Amino acid sequence: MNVYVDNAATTKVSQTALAAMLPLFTESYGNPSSPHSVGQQAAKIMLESRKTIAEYLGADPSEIIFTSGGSEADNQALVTAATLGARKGKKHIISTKFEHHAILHTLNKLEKEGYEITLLDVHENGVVRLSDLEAAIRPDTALVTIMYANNEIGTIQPISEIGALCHEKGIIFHTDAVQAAGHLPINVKEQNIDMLSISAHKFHGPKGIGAFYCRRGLPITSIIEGGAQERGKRAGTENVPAIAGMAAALKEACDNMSVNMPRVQALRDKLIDGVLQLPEVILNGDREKRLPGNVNVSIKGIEGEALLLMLDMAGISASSGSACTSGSLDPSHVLLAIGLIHEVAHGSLRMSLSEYNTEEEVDYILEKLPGVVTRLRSMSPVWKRMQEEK
Amino acid sequence: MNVYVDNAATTKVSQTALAAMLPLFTESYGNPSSPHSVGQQAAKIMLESRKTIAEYLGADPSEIIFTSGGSEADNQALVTAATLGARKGKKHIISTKFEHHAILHTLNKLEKEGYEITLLDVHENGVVRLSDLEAAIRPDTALVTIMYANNEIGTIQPISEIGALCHEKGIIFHTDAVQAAGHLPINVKEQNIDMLSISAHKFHGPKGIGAFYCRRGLPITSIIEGGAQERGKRAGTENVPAIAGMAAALKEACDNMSVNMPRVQALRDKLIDGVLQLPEVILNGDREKRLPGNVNVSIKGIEGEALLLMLDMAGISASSGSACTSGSLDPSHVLLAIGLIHEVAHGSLRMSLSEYNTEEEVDYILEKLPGVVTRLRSMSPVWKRMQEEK
Amino acid sequence: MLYSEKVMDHFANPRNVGEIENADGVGEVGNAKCGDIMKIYLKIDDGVVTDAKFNTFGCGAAIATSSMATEMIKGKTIDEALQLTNKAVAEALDGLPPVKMHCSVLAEEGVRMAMLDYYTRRGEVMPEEYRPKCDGDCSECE
Amino acid sequence: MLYSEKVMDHFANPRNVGEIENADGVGEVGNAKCGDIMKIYLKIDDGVVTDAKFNTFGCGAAIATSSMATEMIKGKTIDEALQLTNKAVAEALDGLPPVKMHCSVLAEEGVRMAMLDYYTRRGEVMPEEYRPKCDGDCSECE
Ligand SMILES: Cc1ncc(COP(=O)(O)O)c(C=O)c1O
Ligand SMILES: Cc1ncc(COP(=O)(O)O)c(C=O)c1O
Repeated sequence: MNVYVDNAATTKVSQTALAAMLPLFTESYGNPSSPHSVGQQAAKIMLESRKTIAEYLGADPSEIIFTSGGSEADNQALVTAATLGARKGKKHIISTKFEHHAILHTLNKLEKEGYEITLLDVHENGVVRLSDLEAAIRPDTALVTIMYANNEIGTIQPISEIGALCHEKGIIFHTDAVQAAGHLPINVKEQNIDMLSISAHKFHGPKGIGAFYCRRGLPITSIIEGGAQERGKRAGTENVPAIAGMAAALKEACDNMSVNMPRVQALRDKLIDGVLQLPEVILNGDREKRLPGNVNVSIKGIEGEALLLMLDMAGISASSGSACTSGSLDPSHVLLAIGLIHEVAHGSLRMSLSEYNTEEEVDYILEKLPGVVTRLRSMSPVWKRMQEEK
Repeated sequence: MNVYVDNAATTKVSQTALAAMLPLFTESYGNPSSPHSVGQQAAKIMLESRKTIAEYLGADPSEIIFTSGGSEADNQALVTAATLGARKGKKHIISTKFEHHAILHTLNKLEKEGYEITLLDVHENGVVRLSDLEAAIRPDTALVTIMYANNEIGTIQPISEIGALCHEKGIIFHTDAVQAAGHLPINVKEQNIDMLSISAHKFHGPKGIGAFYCRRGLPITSIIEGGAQERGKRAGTENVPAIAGMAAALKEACDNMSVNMPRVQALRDKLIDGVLQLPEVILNGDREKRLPGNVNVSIKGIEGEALLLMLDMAGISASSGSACTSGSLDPSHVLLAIGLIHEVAHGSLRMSLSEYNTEEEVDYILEKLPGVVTRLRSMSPVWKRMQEEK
Repeated sequence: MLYSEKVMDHFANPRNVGEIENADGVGEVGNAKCGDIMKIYLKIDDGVVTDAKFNTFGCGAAIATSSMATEMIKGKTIDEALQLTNKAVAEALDGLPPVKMHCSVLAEEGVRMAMLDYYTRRGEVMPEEYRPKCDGDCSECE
Repeated sequence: MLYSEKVMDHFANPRNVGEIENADGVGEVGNAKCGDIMKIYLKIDDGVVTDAKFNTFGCGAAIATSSMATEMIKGKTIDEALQLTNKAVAEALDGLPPVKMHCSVLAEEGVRMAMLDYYTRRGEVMPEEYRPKCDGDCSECE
């Protein structure tokens, strides 16, 4: 049996999204900037896609810029907000310790350029506290950027409340909604969001395409200069097939959310309950404020990459915050941010479900996992020491 | 009959490229950073694609960075070279007046940041003169960026010679090869190229993917921060399907170049000769040093957009450097750079052929074009005045 | 599509193309530098526009607005014809893309320029409010 | 694939997993902070490694190199075993990804650490050149 539970890393492209893309490779393949009909067919599809995406985010089509993915959208949002802030002499930015690297590394760059960065704690449960945010806000705060849902531990942040607080103080609020889009309801107007990033391949759309929502009235800084595409805010021939695929995927995900969400959540809960039956396993991240598909546990005494490889041999594709999966020295900054010690962080296992997973698959995981854990623990000096210390 | 002769704007995706992409949407859809087999399948395909692309450019796989297209590659190349220059106190950059906007607008940005820019003349024939370049080089010149072949008038620049001159003077040489790749032979080592940009959709690959070749030893500045993809030089989940499509398309184009080039060139020459039969039509750009598929003429007394629309009604998709196609006031900076006056530039027509075009199609164009020209001229006050003035 | 069906119809089958021999008023606006020149010919009998023709160098929208504007003023009194606005021309064409709205301005100005010629030839003074506001050289405006 | 078939074989079917009761030398390298701990057990009779076993907490490469290193020293003399290099372990596994080379270093050091214990227990001095260079705490190196 092959079970793919790494949907937070990337997803399979849906048949609907693929069907939207296919004719654009070899039929309506024109450049949307071309005035002839082959080009204008592409332009029309792009326009409709923009409308669809705007609609499902609660935005206006003119507020959507297509990017090459979530990372580019995050970069552009932060650079845009930083530029706007600097014009008013505001050079302080608030974020959290467990943002995606597309945010954290861009903040590093801005720090080198003279911005001051405050990273909020996310506490043991992986949820930002409004009181912490309130305390961190300064008169020169230009931007608050806090992710909608975390990619590793799946915790959902109080976005509307954060947005309301920012607006009260006249601060731009950006949220990295890469893990949320297509999985949780989004409405930028109702949720007081000024800027938002999404990436299609996280909701069964294609890779290499994302969107940057930027509220009207906030002048956008372009990070890729050139042609006049995207109203001069993002140069480069538009990736029309991918744009159409993203729109189709977002529509499909949102239209089916009311059905998928409870179903995926039930699978998730079954999986969490099952895994927590194993001794010395802890759940990472808040149990309730959690993406419908996210399971993240630390399995003490074993190392994540070895666990992944053994699961892979059993046909199960999962993920880990272990340093060993990335070849770096430190395990995931997210797991450290919620206070895990290194050895426990190394033993983390993320299984991210989507609507494509079945109960049968969850049962299969729960059947295979205990043996793998026992096997690795049986050769682990760390596990043996833990047992002896008892 | 439908005749697509706007291949310089974008091309139809080849069946080979599409076939390379398809399994990656729904089968090997993993994230290449994931250690499990679904991810590693994708990683393997990415590695092979990188090798293929490197091979066909005469580069090493480690010298290839995947980007979202030609514009991003151009931006990254210029920012990288500028950063390297600044470290040595060199802040002068030489380019030409008729580069693509991805180059010119990035140079504008660098100019605002304190770099000095010299734009070389391209003369009447649209070809840079080495003596002009030599005269422009200063002790503080950090970078020369000159396109391999122009996108509007198709003129080919003396790349190897430019590269040799730059290397003699210790200057980094970048070439925007977006229009050349897949159509002209490229070998970065033999041609003394330090940096090069390509974009897949110009050679029957997919949109939204390009490559930035950067010679080993030149530290790359990243313009999209985030994850450790592309050795930390370009963040974002890799667009594996598009990467595989680009590799397949480049391989196909290069493997068939010796057959396609003379064939396309013959079609081009027939089309040029045919169009020049019409009265008051001039060829823009050097007749010899010219992309195999590029035809660019100015048809006096008529305006380009109207011409395009009428051709479109006859099933012919072409392009124009007229301002009216872009909604701007000035016609193409390329046509102005080769010395055309505004009214003549407005009447330009670009027909860019690819190996997908046939002689039948060229005949069809030559059959339809004269009537369209006559029709538009018959209602043109400019044409009437020209006739009266004779 | 870039243009509405109406625009495409008036572009593909433009009405009133040509010149009027012994026109009572001729006006030219725009310039080739900007890419649009419109020349309007009027025949006026007893204060009524009995014929209108045009010659245009320009984009699809320029040709379509010339066609529509001449069509709209034919049979109208001078006063009615002078009240033709660029908005009305654009609306009659089911709208124009924003970047092409200047073509409808050109059409309005073209008609007025021809009317100015008509007034001038007769030694009359054209009402101030209807005088052409520009000669269609967009680079002066934008 | 991330790993060679050889690595995957030694990971999936590791040789010599376990402990040796009354081992003649035991060495532990690495630390859980870095994500790798290797514990090597040696049985040495008449200057020959008659048995070697390991326990490892770590990634696939850490387990595979433990397996391979213990396999390679079994039946060897002490001198031969001490000459085991991380390169030899990596080569025997048909190579390791660059980011995983430290695992082979860990294996080399693990064997030496166990040998050091053997020397120490016997009151002998281990040849300087074979002494473990580090305790496998990578954060001190990189
Ligand atoms: C010469 C040249 N450079 C750069 C580009 C930009 O490539 P892309 O649109 O793929 O970003 C193009 C095409 O648009 C081009 O023709
Ligand atoms: C929360 C979050 N932000 C940003 C990104 C970056 O998206 P992409 O890889 O599509 O650039 C990801 C995924 O990689 C993510 O999970």
